[in-house]
Amino acid sequence: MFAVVMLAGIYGLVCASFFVAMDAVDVAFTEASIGAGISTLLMLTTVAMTGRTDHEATHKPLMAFVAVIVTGGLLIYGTFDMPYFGSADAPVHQHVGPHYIYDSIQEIGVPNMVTSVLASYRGFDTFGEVTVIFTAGIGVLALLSVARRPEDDAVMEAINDSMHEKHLILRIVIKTMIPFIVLYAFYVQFHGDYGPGGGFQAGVIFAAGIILYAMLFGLGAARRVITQPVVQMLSALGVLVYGSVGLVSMLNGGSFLDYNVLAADPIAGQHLGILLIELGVGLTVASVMIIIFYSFVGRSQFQKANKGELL
Amino acid sequence: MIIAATLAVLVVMILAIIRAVVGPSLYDRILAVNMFGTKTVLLIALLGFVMGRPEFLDIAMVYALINFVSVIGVLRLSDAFNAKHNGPVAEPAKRDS
Amino acid sequence: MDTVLTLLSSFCLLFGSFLCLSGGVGILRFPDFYTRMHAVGVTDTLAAAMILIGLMLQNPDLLVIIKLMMILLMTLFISPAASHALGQAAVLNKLQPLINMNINPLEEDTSAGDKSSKS
Amino acid sequence: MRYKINLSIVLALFWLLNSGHYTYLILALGAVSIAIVVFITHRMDVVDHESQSINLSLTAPKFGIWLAKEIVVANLTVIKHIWLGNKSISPTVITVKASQKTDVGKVIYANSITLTPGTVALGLVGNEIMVHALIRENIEALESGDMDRRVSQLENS
Repeated sequence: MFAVVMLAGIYGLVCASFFVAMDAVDVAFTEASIGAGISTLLMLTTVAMTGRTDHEATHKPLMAFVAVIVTGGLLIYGTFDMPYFGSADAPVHQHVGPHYIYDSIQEIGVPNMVTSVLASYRGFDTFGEVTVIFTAGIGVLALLSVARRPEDDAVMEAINDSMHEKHLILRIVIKTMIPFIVLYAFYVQFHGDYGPGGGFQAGVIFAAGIILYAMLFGLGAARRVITQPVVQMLSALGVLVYGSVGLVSMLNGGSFLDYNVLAADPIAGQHLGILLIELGVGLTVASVMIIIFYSFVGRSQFQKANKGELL
Repeated sequence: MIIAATLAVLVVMILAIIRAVVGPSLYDRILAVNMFGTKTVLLIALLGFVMGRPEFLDIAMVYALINFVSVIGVLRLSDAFNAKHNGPVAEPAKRDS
Repeated sequence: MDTVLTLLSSFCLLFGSFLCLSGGVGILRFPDFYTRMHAVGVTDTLAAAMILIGLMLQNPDLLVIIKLMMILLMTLFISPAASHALGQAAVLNKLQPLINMNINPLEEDTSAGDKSSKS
Repeated sequence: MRYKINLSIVLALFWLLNSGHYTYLILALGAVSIAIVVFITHRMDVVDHESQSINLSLTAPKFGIWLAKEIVVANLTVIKHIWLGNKSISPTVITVKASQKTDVGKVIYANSITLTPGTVALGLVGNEIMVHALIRENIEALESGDMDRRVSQLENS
């Protein structure tokens, strides 16, 4: 099982390199942080919760393999109907693509086209995505959150102390790294207009910083730094910020999420709108990631505590 | 030259994957994945130059960070798995002189 | 001046590629986990440094050079910590190192192979 | 407090060097971000003498250059042995003493050992570092204590 998860992590890395090769920087960025980093970790925690060895397979692996081959073959056959890669008369290049590419600088005033498409032209879709993430956070909370007892915390404290002593090198290196990781998250957040980056990636990097801290100093310590109620509130706040930007633009006489009316000058309005909604996205993503991590790890520690085999 | 370096890094990545698949121990795999990650950082930096878009470097930097986080995470969790077998630190072999 | 820079950068890149490839061969060729760590160490330190320096010499843009330097510093800062953590975990879980195999061939049978932690 | 100010300065440099966009808006956002980061790290309690091992002293650059030279030499040795094959290596595990007084010093020493290929620090307990070496010559170089002395110098000055 472990090996499978590791290979999935490698797959994430390969994917991201592939996106880089295809010039899709922002996608690669997201894949790098989410696909290769966080999801590997979460899968591992899941494996830790459910047990490392799988049960005896009850179905025939050969059948599954054949099914996969057939489906894959059909899908590849399906691609024959698609226009050739990079062909100029593909439907993608006929529809709104040229408009986004050629006019976004004048209309939005943001050098990074992906950001303007994501946050402005497709603002509604992104709002939906943020809500999905928020819902996922709520779902995880509903399924996995456990009532914490104070004595558990005390036991965990003891373990974490031993972690410190055992990992002197890691402790010092990580202590030095954490401020830079967190600041880098903010940097990615606010430079989404100019280069690859934006709320999604920033949120994940921020969460990665916190997760790093939690892994070394223990979940209890991380929960004291950023408490559960605060994260829950922040995740809701993110969606709220996003939504309110839309509402304010409606109040100012535009349609929902039409940033042109946010300021006197349409470009400035777009700029402000994108900044704000990216902030909302970042808040939600970061806090939901942290919530998921807290719940997963808290749950597995809870299970272990119940079995009396805490490390 | 950059292309040559890119190819070299790609080859090394394939070698690392082979090691990750072959194993044999869990730590070999983690080592291979870690190496794969650091090579991806290089690859992205190189690709940025091949494409003439040096802002790729931001991604390379995030990679370096995320790679570190996941390796530490994997180790932490595998530590938890193997906790049962945990004993005193293995005796270092004496230098035979 | 330009030709000197180009030459230098080509040299750095080629040397870095060679080091990288050697490390890759090493990770396949060496007999056990601990020795493989050294091969990875090669690709993490000098190979990465050479390739990144080669790239630095190619680009006149100060911002890019600074970013490359940051990546380099970060690699040099992170990689020993990661290797150490990995090695320590392996030791704690009693993965036996292969020791002195060329000096005392009799020991080879007893200490060869990875005894613990099948994945 | 001194550490927090130091940290803020370093973070500000980090931001400025990375950013490349020096408009008022971005600079203001940067300042706010740094404030938040310092606040979070304060709550995490990670800002102290241990986390600021970099600005140790003026001898640090000298040590860096020496270490770089060592790394190059060690790399070439390891490469040679990779191509010579398994017959030429003699993996060994020993423990060496670290004579540094502080934790930071020991960590720098252990990391320097790991950074030079051919030797990897496997464990750091008390002031003993367990080292795995690829070939015997590496061990001898370590046992001569050159690196240990230099790291101690770094710590004292």
